[in-house]
Amino acid sequence: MQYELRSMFEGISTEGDGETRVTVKCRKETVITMLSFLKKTGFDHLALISCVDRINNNELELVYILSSYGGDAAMQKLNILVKTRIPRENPQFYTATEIFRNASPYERELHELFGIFFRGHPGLTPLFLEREYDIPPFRKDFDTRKYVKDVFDQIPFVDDKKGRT
Amino acid sequence: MDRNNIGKWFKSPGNMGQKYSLHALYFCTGCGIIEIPPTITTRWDAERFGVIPVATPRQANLFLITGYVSVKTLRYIIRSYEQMPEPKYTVGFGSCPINGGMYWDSYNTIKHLDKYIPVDGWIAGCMPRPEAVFVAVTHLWTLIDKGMATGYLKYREHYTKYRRNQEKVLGKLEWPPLFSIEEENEKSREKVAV
Amino acid sequence: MVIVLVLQILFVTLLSCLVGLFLIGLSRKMTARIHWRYGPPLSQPFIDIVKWFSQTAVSHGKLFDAGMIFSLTGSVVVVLFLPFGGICPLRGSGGLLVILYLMLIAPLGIALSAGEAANPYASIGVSRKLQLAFGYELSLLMILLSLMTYYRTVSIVDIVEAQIQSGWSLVQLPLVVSGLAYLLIMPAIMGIRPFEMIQAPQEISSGPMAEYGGKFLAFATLQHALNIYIGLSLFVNLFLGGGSNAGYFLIKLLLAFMVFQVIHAVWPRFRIEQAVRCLWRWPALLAFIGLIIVWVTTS
Amino acid sequence: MRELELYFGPQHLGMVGNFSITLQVEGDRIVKATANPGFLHRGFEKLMEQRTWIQNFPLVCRINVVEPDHMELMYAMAVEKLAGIEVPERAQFIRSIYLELARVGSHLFGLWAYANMLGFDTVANWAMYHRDLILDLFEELTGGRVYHIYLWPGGVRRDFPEGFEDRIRSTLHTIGSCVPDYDDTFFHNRLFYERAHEVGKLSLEEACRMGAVGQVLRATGMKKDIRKTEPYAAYDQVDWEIPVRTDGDAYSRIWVVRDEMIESVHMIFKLLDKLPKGEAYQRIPNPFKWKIPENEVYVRCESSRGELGLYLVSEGGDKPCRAHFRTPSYSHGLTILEKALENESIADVGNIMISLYITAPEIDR
Repeated sequence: MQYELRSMFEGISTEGDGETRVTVKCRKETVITMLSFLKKTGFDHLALISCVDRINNNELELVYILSSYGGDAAMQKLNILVKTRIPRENPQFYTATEIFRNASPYERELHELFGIFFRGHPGLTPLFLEREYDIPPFRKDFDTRKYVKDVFDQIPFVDDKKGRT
Repeated sequence: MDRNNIGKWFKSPGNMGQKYSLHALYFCTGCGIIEIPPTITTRWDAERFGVIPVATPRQANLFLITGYVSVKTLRYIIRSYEQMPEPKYTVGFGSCPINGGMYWDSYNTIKHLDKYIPVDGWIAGCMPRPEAVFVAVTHLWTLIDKGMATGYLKYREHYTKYRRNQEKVLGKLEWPPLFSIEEENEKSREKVAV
Repeated sequence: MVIVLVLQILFVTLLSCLVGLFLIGLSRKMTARIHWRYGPPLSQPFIDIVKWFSQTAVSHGKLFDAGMIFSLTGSVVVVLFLPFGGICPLRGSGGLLVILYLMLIAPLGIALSAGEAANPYASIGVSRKLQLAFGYELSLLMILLSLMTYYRTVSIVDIVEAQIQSGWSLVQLPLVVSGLAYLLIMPAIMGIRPFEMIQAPQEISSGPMAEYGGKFLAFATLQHALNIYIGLSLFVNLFLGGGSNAGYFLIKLLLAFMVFQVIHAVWPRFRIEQAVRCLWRWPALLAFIGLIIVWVTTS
Repeated sequence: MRELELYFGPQHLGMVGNFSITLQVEGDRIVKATANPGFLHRGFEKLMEQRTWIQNFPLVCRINVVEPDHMELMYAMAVEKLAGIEVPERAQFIRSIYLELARVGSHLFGLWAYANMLGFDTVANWAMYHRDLILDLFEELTGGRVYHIYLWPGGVRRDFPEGFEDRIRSTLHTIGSCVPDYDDTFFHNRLFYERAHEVGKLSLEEACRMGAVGQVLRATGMKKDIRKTEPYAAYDQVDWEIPVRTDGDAYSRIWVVRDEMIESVHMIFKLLDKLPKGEAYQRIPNPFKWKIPENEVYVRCESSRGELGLYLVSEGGDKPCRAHFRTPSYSHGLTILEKALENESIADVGNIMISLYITAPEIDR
């Protein structure tokens, strides 16, 4: 499996125990073709789209986790983690909604919590949040404790007779 | 029913009616709702005390805030609370509405519920057991008897302050104020204070 | 004479309200027992009524108030036409046809009132209520026609008296089929399961009641109580021989109610189109057969 | 006919959990449904980055209130994999028994919600009572009714108390003796069939395309269960079957749930018979100074709703760098629900929603 992928795509590196998890690191251009290729090979279940904020490298790491519905026992055991890195400033990426239908809410979530803009997504409307934040809240440089102090703790109690602040 | 209560029934039927028929608004605001089904079904059976869940805020007079309140939920809590007919009672269920509980540093949950709507009683714990609901109900009875469950009156009195707190978190509210807002008075009072 | 009439009217109105509320309380207690629960005290509906009257209420316009009063009045007037044991305030006039006509007023009043509230759930509930009425009205009409043909009278008091002499209608051979049909549409008239889709709190937030609070809810509950009383009382008067006195009548009412309560406790609710289909199939067929049997035997 | 916009929830008696659906309605038919989550968003995964590895245990179980135990398992498994901790065999068995009890409890809760939705109040009350009996077992074992925090990296927090196995058996016998009653009043009821048959139908192909897992997938005819494909705990030590039905509608989903409950109970009996002796936990390093080497891991298990996963990244510190839960309700609630509600009647909104087994806190996290 790993050899096959490495021979088909350029500039990727794979690692993993080969039995249960395989990690594929690739450039951002190849991700969408990689996903559609993997879907054709039988990895047709998109389990998760996640994102890790690598603040030290000033990069965001996108992780697509795929597994298989059909296939034999060995294939069902296998999870493929497709990873790519995009810059942290003004992050943009391509949508996977046309390959996997359930990618849509994941991309909306990442748009909201990490500020990644997915090009070609049918509706990147807010999913969870009601208030607007300067920095998307799941990034590492967003300090929730400071935010709580600045916003929620500043609201006064209605009756001050009890002497609470 | 207690026979000693007959006198009270003649003296203040309204109060006694409020006491023995607390209709709780069914609103799953947080994870505390998991203990409400056991409370109203076979094992604990809250209907013995006249506590039943009802479908719309118009029919309810008890608002159980079950668990943490996120900012998005707060908007609906305020709307539901303002739709309930008076007199109405609010009970915070669980630690989270009291002071944020274990979400004290979360960016999306409000920490003190009583900054936004008046609360008549609290049930601490995560998760409080169903018995705690009954303890809260009996405490609420005592409060109603003594005329101390006056959260709704407080809401009327301090409506300007409550509304201002609500708008600080939610931005401009899209529904008209329930009571009149004393905008100028507040400003002039501030000036005097300065 | 007039004083007696006024007293009778007051007595029957009050007593039917009380009986209806008591039946609601009994229903809650019985359901609780079937659920393995202890249940509320029997006086719980009365406590609720007292509470609702002590609350503030939000009105949504003149029609909102008027519709409620209209509907309650309609129910009270129907009650006055029904014999309560030996007492029937408006015995001389009308009879079954008037009752059939007046029974439509209550749903119409609720429809007017709930329509004014402009709550979408209320309007869905009202449309369900009218559809359900459309479902059972035809069977009810045929059943009443067969009774009227059999006893050759339109007066409900005469029917009760005839039954006192010759035995219950339900056990008289030509009327058995009609009686069965009435038993089948009975839950729909009373609005209990499996025909509870008018309120259906889990689906449409208690439907027409969605915007009622405070005294409006009290009136709506009274109307519901009267509705239960009307459905049961019609059944007892027409098929179970009414009652020579009030006590006997109440016992029959109670027993009939308990039977339906058991059904109410263990059945779910239909979808509205399933309910109408169900009502138009078996009860309507039975009522039609009953009508033919009565027509053949009497002519 | 006029189109109407209808808000179903969050304040609604038919809504289990704080969730909202905006419906475009034409008469009684739903033209378009839009799920509107986020009422329960607390930013768990952000909060987890600010707490140490052990401090996160009280947090993870609160992600899904109906079934906190599988969340604990996920986190414990991920930490074990990252830190390379072995779990003793007895602990594996205890975990399996505990998780299956949790599954039965969660399914009984689902049965309560579904029966309550259709108006089967009696069945709903029974189901809630029987769930309470299971919660009593948990309370004896862990001290908490709802949140247990029982699983631990390296095993479980403490061994079974004396005689606990017999009490599990007798409780399960009590519940099992009521299965005929449930069948008579609910599962074989003609009205249940009428209400649930052909409602919210999904074909196998559609289900796969939209990422269905758990009993939503199994009701469409696919035999897939993580407990079989990638066994964890002690699931590979006993024989059991995956219940499957083929219609893909609400009726078959609820039947799959029923069969799964019975299968779980049988599995608990088998596990109890095979329960080995030995240690129930492995000592872990001092939790205050515990640092886990830089690595990342994706673990998954079968919760009572379907495939549950956790993607956990460590950067070598005493706190996780990033955690992301893959929850089954996510695609059920946001993708499949919108599709399944199209062209259905308003009366069936709650019916479909609960038959898809959606819990709102899992979506929002």
